[in-house]
Amino acid sequence: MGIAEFARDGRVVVGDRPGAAVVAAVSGFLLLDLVAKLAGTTVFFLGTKLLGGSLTVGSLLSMVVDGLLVGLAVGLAGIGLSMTYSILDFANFAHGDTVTVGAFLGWVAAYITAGLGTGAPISELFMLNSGRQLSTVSTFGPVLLGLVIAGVGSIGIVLLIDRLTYRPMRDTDNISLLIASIGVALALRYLIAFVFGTQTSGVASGGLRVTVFSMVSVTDNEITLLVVSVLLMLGVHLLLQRTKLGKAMRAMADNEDLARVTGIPTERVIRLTWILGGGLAGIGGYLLVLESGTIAFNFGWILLLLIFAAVIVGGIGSIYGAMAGGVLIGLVDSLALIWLPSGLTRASAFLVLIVVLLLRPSGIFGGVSTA
Amino acid sequence: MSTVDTVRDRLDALPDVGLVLGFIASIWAVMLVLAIAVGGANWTNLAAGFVGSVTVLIGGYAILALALNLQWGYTGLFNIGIAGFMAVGAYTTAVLTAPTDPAAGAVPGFGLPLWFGLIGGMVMAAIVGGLAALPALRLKADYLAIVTVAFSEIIRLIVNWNGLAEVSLFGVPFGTGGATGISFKSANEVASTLINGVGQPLVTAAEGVGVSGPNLANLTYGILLLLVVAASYWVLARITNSPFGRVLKAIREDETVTQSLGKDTRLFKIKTFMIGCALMGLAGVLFRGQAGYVSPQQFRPTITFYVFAALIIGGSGSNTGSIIGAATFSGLLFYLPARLGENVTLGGTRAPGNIIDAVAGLGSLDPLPLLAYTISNVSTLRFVLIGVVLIYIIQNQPEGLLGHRNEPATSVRLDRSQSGSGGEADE
Amino acid sequence: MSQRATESETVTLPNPAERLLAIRDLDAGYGDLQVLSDVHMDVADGEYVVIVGPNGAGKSTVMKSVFGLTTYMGGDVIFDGTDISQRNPDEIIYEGISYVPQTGNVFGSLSVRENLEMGAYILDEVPENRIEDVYERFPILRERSDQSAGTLSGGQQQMLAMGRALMLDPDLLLLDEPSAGLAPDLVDDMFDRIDRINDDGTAILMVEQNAKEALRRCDRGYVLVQGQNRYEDDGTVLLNDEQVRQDFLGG
Amino acid sequence: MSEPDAAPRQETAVTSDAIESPLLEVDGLRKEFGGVVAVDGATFSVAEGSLTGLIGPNGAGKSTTFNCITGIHEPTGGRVTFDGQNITGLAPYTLANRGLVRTFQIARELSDMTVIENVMLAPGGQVGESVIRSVTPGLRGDVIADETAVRDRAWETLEFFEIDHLAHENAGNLSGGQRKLLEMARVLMTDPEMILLDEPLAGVNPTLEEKLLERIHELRREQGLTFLLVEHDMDVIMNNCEHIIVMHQGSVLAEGDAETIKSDERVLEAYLGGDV
Amino acid sequence: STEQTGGDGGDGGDGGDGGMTGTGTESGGDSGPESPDVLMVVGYPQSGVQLFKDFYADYGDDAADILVTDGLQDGELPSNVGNDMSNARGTAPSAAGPGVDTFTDLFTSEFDYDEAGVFTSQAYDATAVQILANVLAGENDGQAVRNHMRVVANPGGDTYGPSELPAAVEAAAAGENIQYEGASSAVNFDENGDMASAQYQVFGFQDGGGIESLSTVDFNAGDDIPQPEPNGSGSDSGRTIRFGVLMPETGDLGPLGRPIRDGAILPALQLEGEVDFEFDYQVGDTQTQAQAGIDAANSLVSAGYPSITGAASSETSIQVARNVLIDSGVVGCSPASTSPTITDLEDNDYMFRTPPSDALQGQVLAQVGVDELGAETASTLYVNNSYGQALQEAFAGAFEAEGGTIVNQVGFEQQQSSYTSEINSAMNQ
Ligand SMILES: Nc1ncnc2c1ncn2[C@@H]1O[C@H](COP(=O)(O)OP(=O)(O)OP(=O)(O)O)[C@@H](O)[C@H]1O
Ligand SMILES: Nc1ncnc2c1ncn2[C@@H]1O[C@H](COP(=O)(O)OP(=O)(O)OP(=O)(O)O)[C@@H](O)[C@H]1O
Ligand SMILES: CC(C)C[C@H](N)C(=O)O
Ligand SMILES: [Mg+2]
Ligand SMILES: [Mg+2]
Repeated sequence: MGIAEFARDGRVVVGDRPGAAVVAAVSGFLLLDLVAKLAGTTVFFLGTKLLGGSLTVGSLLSMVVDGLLVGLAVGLAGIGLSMTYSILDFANFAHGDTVTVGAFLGWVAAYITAGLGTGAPISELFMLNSGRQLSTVSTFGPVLLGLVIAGVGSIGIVLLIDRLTYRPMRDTDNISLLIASIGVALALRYLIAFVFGTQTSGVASGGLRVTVFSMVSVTDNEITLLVVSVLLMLGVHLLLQRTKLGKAMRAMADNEDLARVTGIPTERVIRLTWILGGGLAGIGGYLLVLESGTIAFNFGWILLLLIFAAVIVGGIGSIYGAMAGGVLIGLVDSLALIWLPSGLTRASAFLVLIVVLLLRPSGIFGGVSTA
Repeated sequence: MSTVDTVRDRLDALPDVGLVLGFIASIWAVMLVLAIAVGGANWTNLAAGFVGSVTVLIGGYAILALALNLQWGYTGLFNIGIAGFMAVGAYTTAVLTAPTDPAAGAVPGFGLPLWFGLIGGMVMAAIVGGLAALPALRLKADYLAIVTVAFSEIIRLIVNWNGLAEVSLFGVPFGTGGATGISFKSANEVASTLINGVGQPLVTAAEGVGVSGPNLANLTYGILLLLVVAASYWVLARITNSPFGRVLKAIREDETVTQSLGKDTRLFKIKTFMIGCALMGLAGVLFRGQAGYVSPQQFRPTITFYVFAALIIGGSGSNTGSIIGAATFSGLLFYLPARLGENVTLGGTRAPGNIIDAVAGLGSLDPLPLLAYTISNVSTLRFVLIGVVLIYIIQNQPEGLLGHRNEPATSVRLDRSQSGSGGEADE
Repeated sequence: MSQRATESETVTLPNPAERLLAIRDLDAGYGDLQVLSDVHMDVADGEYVVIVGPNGAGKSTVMKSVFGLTTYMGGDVIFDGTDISQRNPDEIIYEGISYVPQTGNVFGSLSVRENLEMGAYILDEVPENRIEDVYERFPILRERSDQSAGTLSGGQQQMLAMGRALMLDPDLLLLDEPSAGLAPDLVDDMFDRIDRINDDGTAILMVEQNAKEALRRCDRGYVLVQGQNRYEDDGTVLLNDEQVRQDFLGG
Repeated sequence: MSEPDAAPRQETAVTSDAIESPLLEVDGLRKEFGGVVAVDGATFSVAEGSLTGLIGPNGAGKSTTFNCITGIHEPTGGRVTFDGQNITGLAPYTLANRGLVRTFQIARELSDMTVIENVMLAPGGQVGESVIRSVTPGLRGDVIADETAVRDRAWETLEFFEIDHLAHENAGNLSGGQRKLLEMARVLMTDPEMILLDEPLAGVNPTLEEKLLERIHELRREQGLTFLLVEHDMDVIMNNCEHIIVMHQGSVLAEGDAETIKSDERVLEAYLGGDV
Repeated sequence: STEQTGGDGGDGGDGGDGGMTGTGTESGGDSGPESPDVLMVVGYPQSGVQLFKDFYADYGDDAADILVTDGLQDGELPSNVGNDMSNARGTAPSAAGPGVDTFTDLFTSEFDYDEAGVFTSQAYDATAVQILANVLAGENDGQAVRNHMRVVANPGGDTYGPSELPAAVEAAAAGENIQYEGASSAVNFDENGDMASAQYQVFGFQDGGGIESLSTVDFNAGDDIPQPEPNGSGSDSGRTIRFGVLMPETGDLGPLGRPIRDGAILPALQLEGEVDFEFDYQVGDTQTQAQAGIDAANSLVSAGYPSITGAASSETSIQVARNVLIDSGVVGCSPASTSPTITDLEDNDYMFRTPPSDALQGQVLAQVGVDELGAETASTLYVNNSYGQALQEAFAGAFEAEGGTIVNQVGFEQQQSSYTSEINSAMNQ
């Protein structure tokens, strides 16, 4: 029952005040260092460099923009993970590969529409030896269509997987579901590899570069990512706020039998969860590819850990949490470069995850309900 | 009745040791048949190669699955950072035993003897495991999972980092080798020494039937690894079939209750974590470091999930099942398809470079290109197979092949003792 | 004298169609485990029926079976003339049955108010007046309306569960040990309240370990033992039956 | 870290110096959850060898008090003394090893373990709980001897609670009442000095209920065990407890024997609702 | 302000004075971070796609010139990146053997390629030499093949090129000492198993895809070339000649590895039916990872192949040699591994290679940077393995020796999802 959790919670908070203090101290130091770096001063103490160095505002901004963009897409994909995590009560390890599937479906669609009638060979339409690079500005239609197909397609796939895999095991415990999802992840990932090969293909590149404040430059594709993900997040927020769906989802997450007894059509709620989660994952994947420009059979899998980090840092079950967590993790991943060698920036994102979990096991937004 | 049921019934009838040996022997038999089928005149050598490789795989995965079974199957500690703990063990051993004067371009180590390195690796893995566990243990199952996997990635990224590739401490140079990895005195050499010393007549005999030296060494190594498996099994069986094991099970069920009954559960969990991680560290070096070389790529998180697959197929909660699962996974699902794909040829049809070209053949009613493409991609498709098997097992037989045997955790029989009190019979 | 179930088989059971709820030859359990065998039970329109029996007899299982939460193994559950034995749990509430389970009867992470809103999930609008009614009945719930239900005390949770079930105006109310964990004044209060609900025309099927009180108040009672009907009769008759007292009511 | 002793002492309605040889003393205990004050300066003591009742309206803070005493929650303030030693905020396992155990209001069986495993888990200081002893060849003999004894005691206990026929059943398959029995059986196996029982009888069939109460009295007589019992069934409380503590809104409202309590105006008003 | 990418950026503002901000307060006149004139990138194609995409997305065409090496000589790179990469120059060992034309014809007619890619001719030579050594040795034994590698390749005996390969096989079968002169070079192994001479080409990326060779640079190490005598007896006809091929068919080097693999099996395809021998070869995929390479090599060794053409990436070749080949006495001949480390490998003479060492390529590259691009400052961005580390060091050394300044040296891991942070470090941003 809840008692134990609360007990632990209580102890954690008390016991870790010193931990929180350490974290605050470290962040304070880093901030000070950042300011020093921006000012271009170096502070020496007893002959060793204490803090400072040099860093331009421009490069700081461009790191921020990079982190923000990746973070938004990760957050978008994270919403789905967060929802299935809290409602179906299992950590879905196939989520990363759903992201991949959505991206592939979307991009194939975009390629086919862009390539139809241009006499491009079929293999090119399937991105197998692409020579084309799409961008929002130069090929608006195909990119938009791809976006839609990425969402719709991954919804279809996810529903199919639910039907075949998870639905027969509705009554089993969450760890079994998690394991099944590992199976799904393997199967999906290597089916994609079988069809599309294991190479990394370049499929998109910015058609237009805009320089903001004459310091940071962003491409049209990056702007698309920004706009679409913000719009979608707003949409999800409204959907859950304005309908009973949000509450029904939480009720289900809590106690499924009771939810059914109350008349909540649990199967339908589960389906809606998959639809929302799968669709956002697919679109998130599609947008990430639009931004990074390359696609590979395992990119979602590699991303999964970051998505988990985002969701957990934000607090499982909270949609704002997933968004905020995504942005936070994206920023950490990108800004860590100010202090760390590039080989270790990813490690710092994971470190943040661990620290957050230890200090606030329920995440930054944990416990704050969404709908 | 499902196929799994029938298989399970058969398995149930055997005593555990016979069961395990019989199972491994039948995998060997499969390899032998394959070798004869594709090897031609060369078949003895090929068979030795196949059997040797499969045995090493089985041994490696068995140790890992046993360790995971202690942590997860018994205690419910959902550790998906196996790769990281393997890396700690492997790298510690490597750094301790790598020669002080390495070949050009390689990293120096401390040049200590192998046994010392192995123990050091296990101890280090246990310590790091304990450290990872200490803060993480108060988290609920899947949070622990995420922390451990993040932890293992951090470990991998750190050993991969160039900054530690070669450092020097008090003037003694050593390092991880960064992305390049590190070469060290391999356990494999023990096998080689063995067969070149005592086993010399064996070598001669083997060469007589066409088995090459390397293959014989590999086979010997595999068998040595199985001995390590046997030892681990023995230790773990005694740990789990005891009041200690009972507390572990109780922790898995409900930690607060276990605490209220007077058990210092954190201590139990940390101990369990350390024992399991020590074994994972050992497997890290004996299995991934077989060739005397470890590099960061060997410790990607995927290996962790393979160990999970192995344990689930065998049945989590059962030590015997762990080994059977490891054998099934590594021998039948992982190794066999790859060898099959390599050795099946379609009379000269060259595999098309991509699926479109392969499918294009179907248009002209020629299935060969697609078939050739499929065969040439068997090593990709086997993972699809593994995924599907995993789903099938968890849906239909969540206890795996042997998990249903989940023996009571105790060192005695639990029936009412005859001489016991009361004499009240069952209703 | 109360009837033995075995004897009652010779007595013709009332025609199911005339009963609000009629359970006939019900076999049910969990997975492979059969718990109930050939259980029969009737609740007439507006009737107040109580099930008593030892721990593990299968009382809760009967309740769950009506709501389709067990593994169905045979027999019929007829409500208002239609067979609902194989129906999905989330459809049954539309028939006019509400249910308060014995355990896990609140949504722990939802607030008290949200729990009540969930009680009216199948309505299009949140019926504010009914929430008010519940708050009137259990003032502590109003006080705690934003607290998450999982942190309520045992008794408070019991009240909330009851309140949730009353959000709709059911024809039949299934109550599994509603007085367990309640303070004595509230126990009486709860029984009174159930009486009143019953007086308003809602039929009640209730499991109680507080058997004496329950049997005193109900119309009819069933004694269930090892998954089978053992006795059935008017509440007061059972209450006064020496054998029943001895075996099930603690003398 | 909060220092429990430093917390402000709450004025309580009743002082408890009446009890001569208290085994458990609770002094100014306080527990807040966010804004909710669940326990508000509760002060009482429990005499050694007694069966003391703890009653009070729903939400009075009884379970929370239990949780604070047994280390499940860290109290916000106040002091708990057991057997003359300050035990405030100690971990549950430490308390259990000192002889203070509890049952849970909502039974918490270890569902994937058999009933007998559940019961055998309980005894403290089992030899085989050490890894070294379990594994090392020469030392395992002790483990087995110890286990045999534990097993035999487990069977006796199961027989008493009439769940021996379920010994090899997974505990998760028990009915609500059976789980409560298991919970009691398990706690007795720890060889406690004092047991805190949180509504152990709710949902237990009346016939069995009487047997359980009998057993509780027997344990007091024969082994000198002390019990603190939360229960809403007033008959049980009034007929069995020689000392009764009434909690209300987090603090102690009244204390005394059955007669005193029954005639206490405030108690009648706050809890018993007039008729008893 | 906006601008269309891919535009020619004619302002040529690639000098060191284009710093946007950088009003540092430190003394010494060093005014804040400045981006280098040229960015030297050592990497492999798959990572390269991502890396250059990130580069052009953030910096456009004008921020710096690019120098690449053999690992990025992939004609598809610009189209995959989505930029014509006209600001890039590269160097790579070239095919300069007497038989290069024959090889190119054979290669393009047998396989579906438009041109012979980088290292394909070296692969052809590697296999050809192994086959000849095997035939001359008369048995499928690693040690015997090793002992005849130099006999068939180095001066001494009649000279044969790719077009006369069948004849060379017959001669070897008869036990003759022969000299094979290959497609990539004369193929003379020094005592380390390295090539005695080398030619590099300077290349650029062509507009509609493909590689454009701009010039070549020759080196002649002029080392002593050992000329051992045969002690094998040659082969009876009908023997099966066995060899393995170990190549990155997938992974980072996949796009280059597949043509190289094809080059490596070409001799067998060419000889089948022409000579009285059977050929049995098997391809193992290294996935451009050392460990996978070791696994695949083990598999080839246990299947009994006496010699292997491979691996491609230096990292894999080194680990495979150290951990598999040397212990099991199997010959490895890499057609592509260029790391200087391989020269000094304690390999018991089991490791050979047909391309030259990168000790030379670093110099060529530095020259291109200084002379052709007029760079004064450079940063390096290198794949973090034996190949990348060594080559960037060689370049940095040579560049500084020519009077240039190295700004930053940044390593990166293969196949990451983003290289923005590495690029920012290298560009000093
Ligand atoms: N989820 C379950 N899975 C398996 N068996 C169960 C389950 N729930 C109950 N049982 C078994 O079914 C039988 C009847 O249980 P049920 O809960 O119906 O009893 P009950 O009469 O309500 O008892 P109580 O008065 O103790 O609540 C018991 O023997 C119990 O072991
Ligand atoms: N974790 C918590 N968070 C917030 N409030 C809580 C928490 N736990 C308990 N409370 C509140 O503290 C008060 C005391 O609860 P407690 O469970 O101790 O009552 P109780 O006396 O045991 O009641 P009952 O007889 O109904 O079980 C209640 O009002 C409850 O809502
Ligand atoms: C295929 C080549 C690009 C390999 C590269 N020359 C290396 O040594 O790693
Ligand atoms: Mg019940
Ligand atoms: Mg309580």
